[in-house]
Amino acid sequence: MAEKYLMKGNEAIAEAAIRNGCIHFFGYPITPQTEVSAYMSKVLPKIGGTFLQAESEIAAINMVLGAASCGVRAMTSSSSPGISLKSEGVSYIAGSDLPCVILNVMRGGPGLGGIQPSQADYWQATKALGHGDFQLLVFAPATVQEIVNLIGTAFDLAEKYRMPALILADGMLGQMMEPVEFPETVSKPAEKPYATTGTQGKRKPNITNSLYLKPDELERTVRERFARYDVIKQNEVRCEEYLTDDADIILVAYGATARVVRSAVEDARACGIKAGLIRPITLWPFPEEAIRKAAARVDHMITVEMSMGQMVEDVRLYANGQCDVHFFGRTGGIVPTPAEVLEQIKKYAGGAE
Amino acid sequence: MAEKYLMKGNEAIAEAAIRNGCIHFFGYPITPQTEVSAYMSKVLPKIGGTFLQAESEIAAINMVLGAASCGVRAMTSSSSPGISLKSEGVSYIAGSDLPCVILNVMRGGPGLGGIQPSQADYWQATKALGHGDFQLLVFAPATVQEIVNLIGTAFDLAEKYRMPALILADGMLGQMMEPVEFPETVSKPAEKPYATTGTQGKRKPNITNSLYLKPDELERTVRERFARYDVIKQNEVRCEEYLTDDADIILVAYGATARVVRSAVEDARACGIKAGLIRPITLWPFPEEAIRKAAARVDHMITVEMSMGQMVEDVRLYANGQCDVHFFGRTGGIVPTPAEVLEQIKKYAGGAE
Amino acid sequence: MSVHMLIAGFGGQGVLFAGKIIAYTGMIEEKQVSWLPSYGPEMRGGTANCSVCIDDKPIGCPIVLNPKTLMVMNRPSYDKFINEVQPGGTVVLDSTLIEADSTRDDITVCAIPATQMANDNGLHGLANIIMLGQTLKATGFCSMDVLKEAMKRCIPARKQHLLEPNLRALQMGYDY
Amino acid sequence: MSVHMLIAGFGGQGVLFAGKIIAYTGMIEEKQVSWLPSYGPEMRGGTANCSVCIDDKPIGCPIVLNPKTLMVMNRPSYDKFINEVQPGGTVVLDSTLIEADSTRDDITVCAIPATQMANDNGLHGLANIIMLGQTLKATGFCSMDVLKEAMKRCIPARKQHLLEPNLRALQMGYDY
Amino acid sequence: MEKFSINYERCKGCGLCVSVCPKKILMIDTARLNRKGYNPVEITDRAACISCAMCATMCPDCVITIED
Amino acid sequence: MEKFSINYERCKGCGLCVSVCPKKILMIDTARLNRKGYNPVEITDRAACISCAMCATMCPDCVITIED
Amino acid sequence: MASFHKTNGLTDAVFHYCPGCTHGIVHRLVAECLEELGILGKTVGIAPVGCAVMAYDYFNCDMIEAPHGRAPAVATGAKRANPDNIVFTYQGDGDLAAIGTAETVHAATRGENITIIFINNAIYGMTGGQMAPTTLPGQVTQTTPYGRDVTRAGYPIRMCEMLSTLDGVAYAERVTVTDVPNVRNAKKAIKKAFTAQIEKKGFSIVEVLSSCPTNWGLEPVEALKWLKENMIPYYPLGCYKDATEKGVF
Amino acid sequence: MASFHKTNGLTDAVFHYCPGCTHGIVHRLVAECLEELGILGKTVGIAPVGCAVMAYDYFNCDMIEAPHGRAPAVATGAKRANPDNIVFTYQGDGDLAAIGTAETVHAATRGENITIIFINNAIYGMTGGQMAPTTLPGQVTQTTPYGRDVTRAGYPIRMCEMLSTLDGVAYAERVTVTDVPNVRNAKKAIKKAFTAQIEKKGFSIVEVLSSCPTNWGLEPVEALKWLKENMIPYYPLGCYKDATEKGVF
Ligand SMILES: Cc1ncc(C[n+]2csc(CCOP(=O)(O)OP(=O)(O)O)c2C)c(N)n1
Ligand SMILES: Cc1ncc(C[n+]2csc(CCOP(=O)(O)OP(=O)(O)O)c2C)c(N)n1
Ligand code: SF4
Ligand code: SF4
Ligand code: SF4
Ligand code: SF4
Repeated sequence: MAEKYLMKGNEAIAEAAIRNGCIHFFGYPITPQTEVSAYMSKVLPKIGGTFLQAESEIAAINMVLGAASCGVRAMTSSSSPGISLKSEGVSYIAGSDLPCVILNVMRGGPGLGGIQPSQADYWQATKALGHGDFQLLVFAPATVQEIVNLIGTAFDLAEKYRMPALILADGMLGQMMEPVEFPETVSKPAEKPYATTGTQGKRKPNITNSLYLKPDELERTVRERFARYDVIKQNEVRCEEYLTDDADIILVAYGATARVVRSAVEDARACGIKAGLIRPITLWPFPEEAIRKAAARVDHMITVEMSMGQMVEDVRLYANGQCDVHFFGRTGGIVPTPAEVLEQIKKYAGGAE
Repeated sequence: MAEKYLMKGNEAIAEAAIRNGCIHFFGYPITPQTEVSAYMSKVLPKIGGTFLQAESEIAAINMVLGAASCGVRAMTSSSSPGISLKSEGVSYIAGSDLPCVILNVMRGGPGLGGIQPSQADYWQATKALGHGDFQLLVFAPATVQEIVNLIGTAFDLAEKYRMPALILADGMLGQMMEPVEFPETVSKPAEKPYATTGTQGKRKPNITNSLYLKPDELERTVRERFARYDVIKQNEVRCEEYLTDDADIILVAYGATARVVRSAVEDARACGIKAGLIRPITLWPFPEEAIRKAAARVDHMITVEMSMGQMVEDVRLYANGQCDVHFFGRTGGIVPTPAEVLEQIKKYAGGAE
Repeated sequence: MSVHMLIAGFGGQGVLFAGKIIAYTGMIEEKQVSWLPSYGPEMRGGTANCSVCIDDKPIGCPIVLNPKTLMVMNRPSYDKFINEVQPGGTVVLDSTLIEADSTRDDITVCAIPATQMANDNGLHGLANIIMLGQTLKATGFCSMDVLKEAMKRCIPARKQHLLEPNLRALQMGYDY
Repeated sequence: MSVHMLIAGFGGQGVLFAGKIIAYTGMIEEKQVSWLPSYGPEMRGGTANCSVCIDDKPIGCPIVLNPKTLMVMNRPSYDKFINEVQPGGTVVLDSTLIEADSTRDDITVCAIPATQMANDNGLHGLANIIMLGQTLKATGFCSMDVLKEAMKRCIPARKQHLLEPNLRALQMGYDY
Repeated sequence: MEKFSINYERCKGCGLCVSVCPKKILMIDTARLNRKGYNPVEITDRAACISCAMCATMCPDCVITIED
Repeated sequence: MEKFSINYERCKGCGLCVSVCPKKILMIDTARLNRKGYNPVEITDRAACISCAMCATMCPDCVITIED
Repeated sequence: MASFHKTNGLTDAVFHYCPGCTHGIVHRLVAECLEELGILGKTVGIAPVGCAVMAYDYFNCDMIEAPHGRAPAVATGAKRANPDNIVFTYQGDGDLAAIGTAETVHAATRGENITIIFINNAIYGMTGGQMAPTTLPGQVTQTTPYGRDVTRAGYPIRMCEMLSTLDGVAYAERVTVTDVPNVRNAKKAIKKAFTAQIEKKGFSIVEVLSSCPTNWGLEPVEALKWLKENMIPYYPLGCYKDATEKGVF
Repeated sequence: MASFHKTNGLTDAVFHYCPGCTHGIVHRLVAECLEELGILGKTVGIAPVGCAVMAYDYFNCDMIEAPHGRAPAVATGAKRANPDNIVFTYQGDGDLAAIGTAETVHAATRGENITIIFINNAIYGMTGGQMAPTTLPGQVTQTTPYGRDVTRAGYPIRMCEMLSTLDGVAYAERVTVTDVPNVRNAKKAIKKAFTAQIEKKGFSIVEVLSSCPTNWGLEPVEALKWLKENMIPYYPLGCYKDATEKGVF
């Protein structure tokens, strides 16, 4: 068995990315994810990679664009305000059909907000990290080990479908230490015939571009991209269900919040309430089917988030009126407690005990 | 009656803003909204206002932040890629509870995209123009006259609720000329006791800020803001219904697209199909109630957008499974034609004629 | 009478301005009006066009895809739009620049050597206005008085000396 | 045995490091482990704390709000957390810096003058480790051997000369 | 092959070549219109061309080719 | 009022004042800990203070007040 | 013989800065200047994102907290809204010379009539000690763990030198606060900068070489010594531009 | 006597530029240099947002279209990914000196081993003639309809002068293309810049004073005259920095 390390989420991300062939990292400091850069800056210069502290988040995402266009695995990392600054760049990378991985270790907002954990960038991540029609692959790990396991997948899928992948974590996951193992088998950068690495006089120039002045051409590229998105929706949904089989009430939560909810579900079971948990691991593609099925079976679902209610709209969308979908959230950096969640469960479970 | 002018949408916006007391404008050129700046640069220096071409969209939105904090009506304008760059600043303005007006004359995306009309920034505008929990007032005019009429309202509500307002237009509205009248009664900037205009030694310092390092304080400010949002949802929804009373099939569309759909609805009526149109004028707050009621009455609704389908999710959310909600869209700068929309109506209206 | 017109040519030939004058006639007659330019990234050269609609009821889509009237001043635009004209519609073309070779027999084609006429008569750059005169004659979309009034309003105060040659060009196109 | 501990003090007193050693004991015993620091904007000064959980089943929420064990090294933290300790829980405090005045009688309080002891014994900056020894004694959350092993793993190779004083401090805290 | 040749369809009639020709043998041909709607350049006296390539050096559109 | 006074609770014990005092009459009082956990500064010989305000000029935390 | 009281330009709030951090000294100098020039009541200050983010709690005048690097743009908006207000920004090197480079350069070239107090401590303080644009060659930081390698991480920027090439700049001076004479000199420069603004001369900037004992890993007194020995040779003190005498605006 | 053929460094696509726009001349010069230096096959060019946005259709090498102003950052990513590639950006004044100021300054100060071709035409061409950071005082543009008023809109930036203060810059020269001798000189400078990159000397930039006849409202030949008479006095031609002889990197 592989060795176990006690590592911060932020450090584990960095190590896992490097092991999966990402040796080009462009970052800009921001709490609570500075350890990612710190780790990269220690390792990459020693193995012939690039650690570059950019002048800004905007420069960093555009360096990623340049590096990704040239065929290497490239990554950047930030936290909420810094991610907002990357919007234009992310839209360009998506519009240029380039793969890369972006990490958002979310903190409280809006504005400068605070530096404690948050999940209030769900909408931004899943619907509009930039202008125009496009999507990102969005992964929401809940443990340090899961972060490690997902990084390779994120790069692989980003390359397979030629689109950016976003790891949506939060300050708690980034800062906490848990034991992790690094899988022996790692993923390898794919061949990229489209990469701008110089023609060597042997082929026509490769062009990375997102400009299409003729509307029908632009529409065609967008539709081609959405055709790929449809394949992804079919094949790449990841979601964990916990005790949902016999559940009377189902909770939906992702990331760090899902840990709290899991505890609350166990507490509820201990009180005799048959609660269950759906934990989306991919936020896009969203586990529509899991929600649809659950909504058909129970009367109440509760979405718990560290926000004022964002994913809950997607849950309602796919529940489609089949059951009541409630929301419980804390925001501004406050992590909900298992006790608070249990209270909500009790409220809707109809006085079991 | 007031005089009529034949004006481009972009010019009418500028003139209307000035008439409504906005004499501080900070912009950066981008097609298809350059005429806003051009107009402002002609008029404002003559009336003691500020026209400033900033070094970037980011600088422009932050100049707006500074000016708004100092109590004046301030505005900026851009188009899709430039709006993405404003994300962080918009989130700060929202988090600082400042009023301002932002104009997005949408063009095709993602990335550099194209310069023809689009509505693919709906999600960005209504859910995530920046990180964190916050909303913007979002207005979607459909005619040049409506732009003019809404500007004063946008400033008034922005000041009343202390939040940014976004005018979501598109290249077609910005570039087309229509006759407009400017209402005699204009709105006036509100008193702003919170403005940072110097203490004059007479009061405690005013502070404009969005940083709250204590999570409970940050949560409190966010909840206070959302309490205001609830009031807005009650009182400020604007929406036009056209021939919905007896309709068998209801279309939902906003902005320039609503014009096309209106023509299609008339064509459908001419073919004996009882079609109707719901046209949200505020996209946030969204006309939930209108959708809910309509969904309860008809079997089919069709949302038409210049995108791959964004508002349709809100329509489905509030239809809540009560009827089928279909989508028809063109993207990349293509404006749907009345004929295309009519075809869709016929498809779902069940062979009337 | 309702107008549903497409005006097309090279950038620089004044097609947008001609369209604007037509739109103004609708204003004067207190009708619903829309004018929409095509706008491209090329600053000069390339083709330009605009859609003009005038109607009694609110104008839905302001893009004219199938014009009732096409006023066209270059070959690429002629090729692009000739088959989009509504059956029964009218095409007014500048025969100095376009050799009309369409085989459509369901439309009326008025050819006028506008550029030539402009050059010959010291009306440099006013081929668009000559075309406009001809278009008025061919379709009668408004009265000559209204069109003249519209033209006056479209020429800014400091350029009023240009009114006379414009009016002359208009008449010349009408009389051709 | 499961651990559910909060370790708090001033920044600079080494509370995060002490927590990390405890977390390592769980690793060694192949249990589920989590370590979560509170992180603030102040670089130095201010209070710091960390939550450590060790359990047989996966750890849900890693934030310890109501610790079974509180190890506390300054007055503000004592004031903040003393009433959060679970009934039946244990508080280990540095009596050099904290005058314990809680009236709670449902918890066990172990006072140890750790800072004083460190200063007196040439173990500058190792009050945290002395505290750790006392905490082990008071709660027996693992064996002394495992704790020593954990400590070894936490001290980086190039700082192995620090191991000896650390082990000494640990024993001293345990023996107090 | 001609020592001096003009690709008329690429020419935009800007006149930069005309302005630098030391022999003054280039002119804009206002009688002609290429497919893009421009009046292209024309050489008035081929024999007088000294192949200095000044015109080609100034031409922004790679219209002129000179064979030596 | 004292001509030299220290606001002990504001002091962070950084020692900048100590380093600039020309009379060498300031020291960090390691025996004392203020509420923030710092060892504050102390004056060892009040009488020797010449009110030069060098200490106050260097203090980043407005700890020292000098009355003239 | 001198008396010394905390200026009314500061509130009573205790600074959150680390022990011996020179941010505190510079805050006081700015506040004293505002008070002494009698402009406190009409001043609007702009706080950066950086260790000085909470400057809004310390200065006894109206304050705006700006996004990271954008303080000069926020200041521009504030000044244009009310040109009679005195507007200043207080920014660190990451804020001003990295993410905010464009905003700084353009406020300067516009000759925006504002004052910038620029704290150059050769490191990112608040985020825990990463490389700044002004970090010295060879200097160890969290993101240059082997010392800043100029072939990978580039050379430090000298802002005063760079900005002095711009016509809009009325006054640019570099000072430090390593000892009492330098503190007094720094105050003079800050006062001159505000005076330039009062007299509508245009853009003024005072760069203050400062210490970050915490992230440099040095005791406060040692830190000032390090600053003197290492930073000053790279960033020479002095006035880089002074167009305040000329009536250029 | 000379022969003249279109270089293989350009594709056969017809430029979309306006008649007489000097973008075309500079494109050709860059392409000729790439071909003559034998580096076409290993070059990656970065197109800006501006009139030259479609440069990716014209240069006969791999190309990346960058967001407005971010070409130097994109180039940095490309160069770091494959340091053996030759990487250049081609940018207008709005792109490079307004929105992209930070990216330009930081690529320069990092001594990023790339080449920037900077087209200074004193205006925003593509968007229809708005003021650029380099617009001359008094110059009329769409957004300075009464002429650039330096008290409101600030002073033009001289980029070569500003960037020359940075240690990372190996080579900075300003040239123009108003006539045949200047075109030849411009080519020399461009070749020198690429040679500096080949020899890993660091950051090189060639600023080319160019014309925008369309938005200046002048005929192409007149435009070049205006450039000579108005721009050159404000932006003196010449080499501002040349560290290519020294083995600095
Ligand atoms: C957009 C954005 N990026 C990054 C950060 C994180 N951040 C906070 S302060 C800071 C840098 C502070 O360094 P400096 O400006 O040198 O000031 P100092 O702390 O040294 O006084 C950074 C990068 C942020 N808050 N927002
Ligand atoms: C983020 C963003 N902002 C603005 C624009 C609009 N825009 C396109 S080109 C351009 C400026 C072009 O000027 P310049 O760089 O001087 O190049 P030129 O066109 O003169 O060659 C602008 C502002 C854009 N595409 N993206
Ligand atoms: S310079 Fe070139 S494009 Fe211009 S007229 Fe001469 S040949 Fe034609
Ligand atoms: S300088 Fe100030 S804070 Fe530092 S020790 Fe002296 S009095 Fe205390
Ligand atoms: S981290 Fe550095 S700059 Fe920040 S307060 Fe501490 S010493 Fe000062
Ligand atoms: S607009 Fe100006 S810069 Fe752009 S192609 Fe035309 S002449 Fe050249």
